[in-house]
Amino acid sequence: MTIRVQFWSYFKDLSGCAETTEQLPPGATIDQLLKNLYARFPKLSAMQNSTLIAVGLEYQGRSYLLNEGDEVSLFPPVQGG
Amino acid sequence: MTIRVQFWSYFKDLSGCAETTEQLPPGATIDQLLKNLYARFPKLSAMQNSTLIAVGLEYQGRSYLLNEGDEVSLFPPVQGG
Amino acid sequence: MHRLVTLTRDPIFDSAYISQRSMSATMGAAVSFSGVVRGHENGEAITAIEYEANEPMALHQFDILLDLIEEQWPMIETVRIVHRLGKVPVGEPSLWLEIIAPHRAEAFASGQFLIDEMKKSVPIWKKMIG
Amino acid sequence: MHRLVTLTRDPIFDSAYISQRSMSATMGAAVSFSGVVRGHENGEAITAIEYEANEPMALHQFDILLDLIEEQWPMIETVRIVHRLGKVPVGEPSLWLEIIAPHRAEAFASGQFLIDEMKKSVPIWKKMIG
Repeated sequence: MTIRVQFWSYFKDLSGCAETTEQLPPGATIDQLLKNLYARFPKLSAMQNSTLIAVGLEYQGRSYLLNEGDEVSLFPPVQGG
Repeated sequence: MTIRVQFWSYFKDLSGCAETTEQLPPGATIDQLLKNLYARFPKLSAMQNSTLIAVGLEYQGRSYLLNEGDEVSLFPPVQGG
Repeated sequence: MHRLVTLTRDPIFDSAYISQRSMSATMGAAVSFSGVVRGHENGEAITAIEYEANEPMALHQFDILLDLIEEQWPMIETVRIVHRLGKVPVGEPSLWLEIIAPHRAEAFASGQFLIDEMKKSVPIWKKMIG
Repeated sequence: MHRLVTLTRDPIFDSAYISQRSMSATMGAAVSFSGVVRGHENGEAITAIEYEANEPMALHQFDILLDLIEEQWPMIETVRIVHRLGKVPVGEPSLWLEIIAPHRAEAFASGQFLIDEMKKSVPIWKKMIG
Protein backbone atom coordinates (compact mmCIF):
# COMPACT_ATOMS: atom_id res chain seq x y z
CA MET A 1 0.00 0.00 0.00
CA THR A 2 1.04 3.61 -0.57
CA ILE A 3 1.29 5.91 2.42
CA ARG A 4 1.69 9.64 1.96
CA VAL A 5 3.88 11.35 4.57
CA GLN A 6 4.03 15.07 5.33
CA PHE A 7 6.81 16.74 7.33
CA TRP A 8 6.20 19.91 9.33
CA SER A 9 8.32 22.66 10.88
CA TYR A 10 12.06 21.86 10.93
CA PHE A 11 11.36 18.22 10.06
CA LYS A 12 11.10 19.54 6.50
CA ASP A 13 14.69 20.75 6.77
CA LEU A 14 15.86 17.46 8.29
CA SER A 15 14.24 15.39 5.55
CA GLY A 16 14.90 17.93 2.82
CA CYS A 17 11.29 17.73 1.62
CA ALA A 18 7.76 18.68 2.66
CA GLU A 19 6.24 15.37 1.71
CA THR A 20 7.04 11.92 0.39
CA THR A 21 5.40 8.50 -0.07
CA GLU A 22 6.33 5.06 1.21
CA GLN A 23 5.35 1.63 -0.06
CA LEU A 24 4.49 -0.74 2.78
CA PRO A 25 3.02 -4.25 2.97
CA PRO A 26 -0.62 -4.55 4.14
CA GLY A 27 -0.84 -4.65 7.94
CA ALA A 28 2.21 -2.43 8.42
CA THR A 29 2.32 -0.17 11.47
CA ILE A 30 3.57 3.36 11.92
CA ASP A 31 6.61 1.83 13.54
CA GLN A 32 7.54 0.11 10.26
CA LEU A 33 6.88 3.30 8.34
CA LEU A 34 9.23 5.17 10.66
CA LYS A 35 11.98 2.54 10.20
CA ASN A 36 11.77 2.98 6.43
CA LEU A 37 11.78 6.76 6.71
CA TYR A 38 14.74 6.79 9.11
CA ALA A 39 16.72 4.69 6.59
CA ARG A 40 15.98 7.26 3.86
CA PHE A 41 16.29 10.37 6.08
CA PRO A 42 18.92 9.63 8.77
CA LYS A 43 18.73 13.16 10.24
CA LEU A 44 15.11 12.52 11.17
CA SER A 45 16.04 9.52 13.30
CA ALA A 46 17.93 11.80 15.72
CA MET A 47 14.54 13.29 16.61
CA GLN A 48 12.89 9.92 17.31
CA ASN A 49 12.11 10.72 20.93
CA SER A 50 10.49 14.02 20.16
CA THR A 51 8.51 13.11 17.08
CA LEU A 52 4.74 13.54 17.08
CA ILE A 53 2.71 11.45 14.66
CA ALA A 54 -0.74 12.07 13.24
CA VAL A 55 -2.82 10.13 10.75
CA GLY A 56 -5.22 12.52 9.09
CA LEU A 57 -6.25 14.96 11.83
CA GLU A 58 -5.70 12.62 14.82
CA TYR A 59 -2.64 11.81 16.87
CA GLN A 60 -1.62 8.15 16.71
CA GLY A 61 0.97 5.96 18.38
CA ARG A 62 3.67 3.79 16.79
CA SER A 63 1.59 0.60 16.85
CA TYR A 64 -1.21 2.15 14.76
CA LEU A 65 -2.10 -0.13 11.81
CA LEU A 66 -1.85 1.80 8.59
CA ASN A 67 -4.50 1.63 5.87
CA GLU A 68 -4.22 2.32 2.17
CA GLY A 69 -4.68 6.04 1.60
CA ASP A 70 -3.61 7.12 5.11
CA GLU A 71 -1.93 10.49 5.25
CA VAL A 72 0.70 10.60 7.96
CA SER A 73 2.12 13.81 9.47
CA LEU A 74 5.42 13.86 11.35
CA PHE A 75 6.44 16.86 13.35
CA PRO A 76 8.37 18.13 16.37
CA PRO A 77 6.64 19.25 19.61
CA VAL A 78 4.11 21.98 18.93
CA GLN A 79 4.74 25.58 19.97
CA GLY A 80 1.64 27.63 19.35
CA GLY A 81 0.57 30.73 21.25
CA MET B 1 -13.06 64.61 71.75
CA THR B 2 -15.34 64.77 68.74
CA ILE B 3 -15.36 61.82 66.36
CA ARG B 4 -17.09 62.05 63.01
CA VAL B 5 -18.74 58.83 61.85
CA GLN B 6 -19.86 57.99 58.31
CA PHE B 7 -22.23 55.14 57.43
CA TRP B 8 -22.09 53.41 54.06
CA SER B 9 -24.38 51.19 51.99
CA TYR B 10 -27.42 49.92 53.90
CA PHE B 11 -25.91 51.03 57.20
CA LYS B 12 -27.24 54.46 56.20
CA ASP B 13 -30.75 52.98 56.17
CA LEU B 14 -30.20 51.21 59.50
CA SER B 15 -28.97 54.37 61.20
CA GLY B 16 -31.25 56.70 59.27
CA CYS B 17 -28.37 59.04 58.44
CA ALA B 18 -25.22 59.23 56.33
CA GLU B 19 -23.07 60.66 59.07
CA THR B 20 -23.09 61.70 62.71
CA THR B 21 -20.67 62.75 65.47
CA GLU B 22 -19.95 61.27 68.88
CA GLN B 23 -18.36 62.88 71.93
CA LEU B 24 -15.91 60.53 73.63
CA PRO B 25 -13.40 60.90 76.47
CA PRO B 26 -9.70 61.02 75.51
CA GLY B 27 -8.24 57.53 75.17
CA ALA B 28 -11.52 56.02 73.98
CA THR B 29 -11.37 53.07 71.59
CA ILE B 30 -13.50 52.16 68.61
CA ASP B 31 -15.17 49.63 70.87
CA GLN B 32 -16.49 52.45 73.07
CA LEU B 33 -17.57 54.43 70.04
CA LEU B 34 -19.54 51.41 68.80
CA LYS B 35 -21.26 50.98 72.18
CA ASN B 36 -22.44 54.59 72.07
CA LEU B 37 -23.58 54.25 68.48
CA TYR B 38 -25.45 51.00 69.14
CA ALA B 39 -27.33 52.73 71.97
CA ARG B 40 -28.39 55.50 69.59
CA PHE B 41 -28.98 53.26 66.54
CA PRO B 42 -30.20 49.86 67.81
CA LYS B 43 -30.73 48.50 64.28
CA LEU B 44 -26.99 48.84 63.67
CA SER B 45 -26.16 46.55 66.57
CA ALA B 46 -27.80 43.60 64.80
CA MET B 47 -25.00 43.89 62.24
CA GLN B 48 -22.20 43.83 64.85
CA ASN B 49 -20.60 40.66 63.50
CA SER B 50 -20.48 41.88 59.93
CA THR B 51 -19.40 45.46 60.49
CA LEU B 52 -16.21 46.72 58.90
CA ILE B 53 -14.50 49.71 60.45
CA ALA B 54 -12.09 52.19 58.93
CA VAL B 55 -10.40 55.26 60.33
CA GLY B 56 -9.59 57.59 57.48
CA LEU B 57 -8.58 55.31 54.58
CA GLU B 58 -7.36 52.34 56.69
CA TYR B 59 -9.16 49.41 58.22
CA GLN B 60 -8.92 49.28 62.02
CA GLY B 61 -9.98 46.89 64.74
CA ARG B 62 -12.15 47.51 67.79
CA SER B 63 -9.26 48.23 70.14
CA TYR B 64 -7.94 51.11 67.99
CA LEU B 65 -7.34 54.22 70.14
CA LEU B 66 -9.24 57.14 68.70
CA ASN B 67 -7.72 60.58 68.28
CA GLU B 68 -9.37 63.96 68.05
CA GLY B 69 -10.36 64.58 64.44
CA ASP B 70 -10.53 60.90 63.44
CA GLU B 71 -13.10 60.15 60.78
CA VAL B 72 -14.58 56.71 61.24
CA SER B 73 -16.42 54.75 58.53
CA LEU B 74 -18.77 51.89 59.35
CA PHE B 75 -20.01 49.60 56.64
CA PRO B 76 -21.17 46.09 55.76
CA PRO B 77 -18.97 43.60 53.86
CA VAL B 78 -17.81 45.04 50.56
CA GLN B 79 -19.23 43.78 47.25
CA GLY B 80 -17.35 45.39 44.40
CA GLY B 81 -16.82 43.86 40.99
CA MET C 1 4.71 49.02 37.73
CA HIS C 2 2.28 51.36 35.99
CA ARG C 3 -1.01 51.65 37.86
CA LEU C 4 -4.18 53.18 36.53
CA VAL C 5 -7.15 53.01 38.86
CA THR C 6 -10.34 54.74 37.76
CA LEU C 7 -13.71 55.03 39.47
CA THR C 8 -16.20 56.39 36.99
CA ARG C 9 -19.92 56.95 36.53
CA ASP C 10 -19.54 56.58 32.76
CA PRO C 11 -20.03 53.33 30.84
CA ILE C 12 -16.93 51.15 30.50
CA PHE C 13 -15.91 50.65 26.88
CA ASP C 14 -13.37 47.88 27.23
CA SER C 15 -12.48 47.86 23.54
CA ALA C 16 -11.45 51.51 23.86
CA TYR C 17 -9.25 50.72 26.85
CA ILE C 18 -7.68 47.84 24.95
CA SER C 19 -6.96 49.95 21.89
CA GLN C 20 -5.01 52.33 24.20
CA ARG C 21 -2.84 49.51 25.53
CA SER C 22 0.90 49.90 25.40
CA MET C 23 3.38 47.10 26.11
CA SER C 24 7.13 47.11 26.01
CA ALA C 25 9.02 44.47 24.00
CA THR C 26 9.73 42.31 27.07
CA MET C 27 6.01 41.79 27.76
CA GLY C 28 4.32 38.77 26.21
CA ALA C 29 0.92 38.52 27.91
CA ALA C 30 -2.10 40.74 28.44
CA VAL C 31 -5.03 39.35 30.40
CA SER C 32 -8.18 41.40 30.67
CA PHE C 33 -11.36 40.81 32.59
CA SER C 34 -14.81 42.35 32.25
CA GLY C 35 -17.30 41.79 35.03
CA VAL C 36 -20.76 42.34 33.62
CA VAL C 37 -24.06 42.86 35.47
CA ARG C 38 -26.25 39.77 35.11
CA GLY C 39 -30.03 39.72 34.82
CA HIS C 40 -30.51 37.71 38.00
CA GLU C 41 -29.01 38.11 41.44
CA ASN C 42 -29.74 35.51 44.13
CA GLY C 43 -32.55 34.12 41.98
CA GLU C 44 -34.30 37.49 41.54
CA ALA C 45 -34.63 39.29 38.22
CA ILE C 46 -32.97 42.69 38.24
CA THR C 47 -32.57 45.47 35.70
CA ALA C 48 -29.42 47.10 37.09
CA ILE C 49 -27.04 47.25 40.02
CA GLU C 50 -26.30 50.53 41.72
CA TYR C 51 -22.70 50.74 42.94
CA GLU C 52 -21.66 53.02 45.79
CA ALA C 53 -18.05 53.56 46.86
CA ASN C 54 -16.18 55.26 49.62
CA GLU C 55 -14.08 56.71 46.83
CA PRO C 56 -10.90 57.93 48.56
CA MET C 57 -10.73 54.77 50.65
CA ALA C 58 -11.45 52.55 47.62
CA LEU C 59 -8.59 54.15 45.68
CA HIS C 60 -6.30 53.68 48.67
CA GLN C 61 -7.32 50.04 49.16
CA PHE C 62 -6.75 49.33 45.46
CA ASP C 63 -3.30 50.84 45.92
CA ILE C 64 -2.59 48.48 48.83
CA LEU C 65 -3.57 45.52 46.64
CA LEU C 66 -1.38 46.81 43.83
CA ASP C 67 1.53 47.01 46.29
CA LEU C 68 0.96 43.33 47.10
CA ILE C 69 0.85 42.45 43.39
CA GLU C 70 4.05 44.37 42.74
CA GLU C 71 5.76 42.48 45.58
CA GLN C 72 4.52 39.04 44.52
CA TRP C 73 4.94 39.48 40.74
CA PRO C 74 7.67 42.11 40.31
CA MET C 75 7.84 41.60 36.53
CA ILE C 76 4.32 42.91 35.88
CA GLU C 77 4.52 46.07 33.78
CA THR C 78 1.02 47.51 34.03
CA VAL C 79 -2.22 47.01 35.93
CA ARG C 80 -5.28 48.96 34.86
CA ILE C 81 -8.51 48.88 36.86
CA VAL C 82 -11.78 50.62 36.05
CA HIS C 83 -14.77 50.28 38.37
CA ARG C 84 -18.04 51.89 37.40
CA LEU C 85 -20.20 53.54 40.07
CA GLY C 86 -23.87 54.51 40.06
CA LYS C 87 -26.48 52.56 38.16
CA VAL C 88 -25.05 49.89 35.84
CA PRO C 89 -27.70 48.23 33.62
CA VAL C 90 -27.78 44.47 33.03
CA GLY C 91 -25.33 43.51 30.27
CA GLU C 92 -22.90 46.38 30.92
CA PRO C 93 -19.51 45.98 32.64
CA SER C 94 -19.17 47.19 36.22
CA LEU C 95 -15.50 46.24 36.39
CA TRP C 96 -12.73 46.06 33.83
CA LEU C 97 -9.14 45.21 34.52
CA GLU C 98 -6.03 44.32 32.63
CA ILE C 99 -2.64 42.95 33.59
CA ILE C 100 0.40 43.15 31.33
CA ALA C 101 3.19 40.75 32.20
CA PRO C 102 6.09 38.93 30.56
CA HIS C 103 4.26 35.56 30.71
CA ARG C 104 0.69 34.39 30.90
CA ALA C 105 1.03 32.57 34.25
CA GLU C 106 1.70 35.72 36.24
CA ALA C 107 -0.93 37.71 34.32
CA PHE C 108 -3.65 35.14 35.03
CA ALA C 109 -2.62 34.57 38.66
CA SER C 110 -2.36 38.24 39.55
CA GLY C 111 -5.64 39.06 37.81
CA GLN C 112 -7.49 36.46 39.84
CA PHE C 113 -5.74 37.60 43.03
CA LEU C 114 -6.73 41.21 42.37
CA ILE C 115 -10.42 40.39 41.88
CA ASP C 116 -10.58 38.00 44.85
CA GLU C 117 -8.91 40.52 47.16
CA MET C 118 -10.81 43.60 45.99
CA LYS C 119 -14.02 41.76 46.86
CA LYS C 120 -12.78 41.58 50.45
CA SER C 121 -11.19 44.98 50.99
CA VAL C 122 -12.21 47.67 48.50
CA PRO C 123 -15.17 49.62 49.93
CA ILE C 124 -17.67 49.34 47.10
CA TRP C 125 -21.21 48.13 47.67
CA LYS C 126 -24.07 47.17 45.45
CA LYS C 127 -27.82 47.59 45.57
CA MET C 128 -30.03 45.56 43.25
CA ILE C 129 -32.48 47.52 41.13
CA GLY C 130 -35.58 45.40 40.36
CA MET D 1 -21.27 26.60 23.57
CA HIS D 2 -20.45 29.00 20.75
CA ARG D 3 -17.03 28.33 19.25
CA LEU D 4 -15.15 30.59 16.92
CA VAL D 5 -11.70 29.40 15.92
CA THR D 6 -9.79 31.43 13.37
CA LEU D 7 -6.36 30.93 11.86
CA THR D 8 -5.38 34.07 10.02
CA ARG D 9 -2.41 35.72 8.33
CA ASP D 10 -3.81 39.15 9.15
CA PRO D 11 -2.91 41.18 12.23
CA ILE D 12 -5.04 40.53 15.31
CA PHE D 13 -6.93 43.63 16.45
CA ASP D 14 -8.16 42.49 19.84
CA SER D 15 -10.12 45.69 20.47
CA ALA D 16 -12.15 44.97 17.32
CA TYR D 17 -12.89 41.46 18.51
CA ILE D 18 -13.94 42.78 21.89
CA SER D 19 -16.24 45.39 20.40
CA GLN D 20 -18.04 42.53 18.57
CA ARG D 21 -18.60 40.62 21.80
CA SER D 22 -22.11 39.49 22.64
CA MET D 23 -23.15 38.06 25.99
CA SER D 24 -26.53 36.90 27.18
CA ALA D 25 -27.96 38.23 30.47
CA THR D 26 -26.90 35.15 32.45
CA MET D 27 -23.22 35.73 31.70
CA GLY D 28 -21.20 37.80 34.16
CA ALA D 29 -17.56 37.34 33.15
CA ALA D 30 -15.43 37.78 30.05
CA VAL D 31 -11.74 36.94 30.25
CA SER D 32 -9.54 37.67 27.29
CA PHE D 33 -5.90 36.93 26.67
CA SER D 34 -3.47 38.35 24.15
CA GLY D 35 -0.17 36.57 23.62
CA VAL D 36 2.27 39.03 22.13
CA VAL D 37 5.61 38.35 20.41
CA ARG D 38 8.47 39.46 22.64
CA GLY D 39 11.75 41.00 21.54
CA HIS D 40 13.84 38.19 22.99
CA GLU D 41 13.46 34.44 22.77
CA ASN D 42 15.83 32.20 24.73
CA GLY D 43 18.09 35.17 25.37
CA GLU D 44 18.41 36.09 21.66
CA ALA D 45 17.06 39.30 20.17
CA ILE D 46 14.47 38.66 17.47
CA THR D 47 12.39 40.88 15.22
CA ALA D 48 9.49 38.49 14.56
CA ILE D 49 8.24 34.94 14.90
CA GLU D 50 7.05 33.03 11.89
CA TYR D 51 4.16 30.70 12.71
CA GLU D 52 3.37 27.61 10.63
CA ALA D 53 0.33 25.40 11.17
CA ASN D 54 -1.04 22.14 9.91
CA GLU D 55 -4.27 24.06 9.48
CA PRO D 56 -6.96 21.36 9.17
CA MET D 57 -5.42 19.40 12.02
CA ALA D 58 -4.98 22.53 14.15
CA LEU D 59 -8.67 23.40 13.74
CA HIS D 60 -9.60 19.82 14.65
CA GLN D 61 -7.33 19.76 17.70
CA PHE D 62 -8.76 23.09 18.89
CA ASP D 63 -12.19 21.49 18.56
CA ILE D 64 -11.13 18.55 20.72
CA LEU D 65 -9.95 21.00 23.41
CA LEU D 66 -13.22 22.91 23.15
CA ASP D 67 -15.09 19.62 23.67
CA LEU D 68 -13.11 19.12 26.87
CA ILE D 69 -13.89 22.65 28.00
CA GLU D 70 -17.59 22.18 27.28
CA GLU D 71 -17.57 18.99 29.35
CA GLN D 72 -15.66 20.45 32.29
CA TRP D 73 -17.37 23.87 32.36
CA PRO D 74 -20.81 23.35 30.79
CA MET D 75 -21.99 26.87 31.67
CA ILE D 76 -19.51 28.60 29.37
CA GLU D 77 -21.39 30.45 26.64
CA THR D 78 -18.67 31.33 24.15
CA VAL D 79 -15.03 30.64 23.41
CA ARG D 80 -13.29 32.61 20.69
CA ILE D 81 -9.76 31.80 19.56
CA VAL D 82 -7.69 33.60 16.96
CA HIS D 83 -4.18 32.41 16.09
CA ARG D 84 -2.12 34.36 13.64
CA LEU D 85 0.10 32.52 11.13
CA GLY D 86 3.02 33.72 9.05
CA LYS D 87 5.40 36.41 10.25
CA VAL D 88 4.27 38.19 13.42
CA PRO D 89 6.49 41.18 14.35
CA VAL D 90 7.61 41.83 17.93
CA GLY D 91 4.88 43.65 19.86
CA GLU D 92 1.97 42.19 17.88
CA PRO D 93 -0.37 39.45 19.16
CA SER D 94 0.06 35.94 17.81
CA LEU D 95 -2.83 34.59 19.86
CA TRP D 96 -6.04 36.10 21.15
CA LEU D 97 -8.72 34.27 23.03
CA GLU D 98 -11.80 35.07 25.03
CA ILE D 99 -14.04 33.06 27.33
CA ILE D 100 -17.53 34.18 28.30
CA ALA D 101 -18.96 32.49 31.39
CA PRO D 102 -21.45 33.12 34.17
CA HIS D 103 -18.67 33.64 36.74
CA ARG D 104 -15.06 34.65 36.70
CA ALA D 105 -13.68 31.43 38.23
CA GLU D 106 -14.68 29.26 35.26
CA ALA D 107 -13.61 31.91 32.75
CA PHE D 108 -10.12 32.18 34.24
CA ALA D 109 -9.70 28.42 34.77
CA SER D 110 -10.85 27.43 31.30
CA GLY D 111 -8.77 30.14 29.64
CA GLN D 112 -5.62 28.88 31.33
CA PHE D 113 -6.54 25.28 30.52
CA LEU D 114 -7.06 26.16 26.86
CA ILE D 115 -3.67 27.84 26.51
CA ASP D 116 -1.79 25.13 28.43
CA GLU D 117 -3.38 22.37 26.36
CA MET D 118 -3.07 24.02 22.97
CA LYS D 119 0.67 24.31 23.60
CA LYS D 120 0.74 20.50 23.83
CA SER D 121 -1.62 19.41 21.07
CA VAL D 122 -2.39 22.05 18.45
CA PRO D 123 0.04 21.64 15.53
CA ILE D 124 1.46 25.13 15.24
CA TRP D 125 5.20 25.79 15.22
CA LYS D 126 7.36 28.84 15.42
CA LYS D 127 10.58 29.95 13.83
CA MET D 128 12.47 32.91 15.25
CA ILE D 129 13.33 35.68 12.81
CA GLY D 130 16.54 37.45 13.91
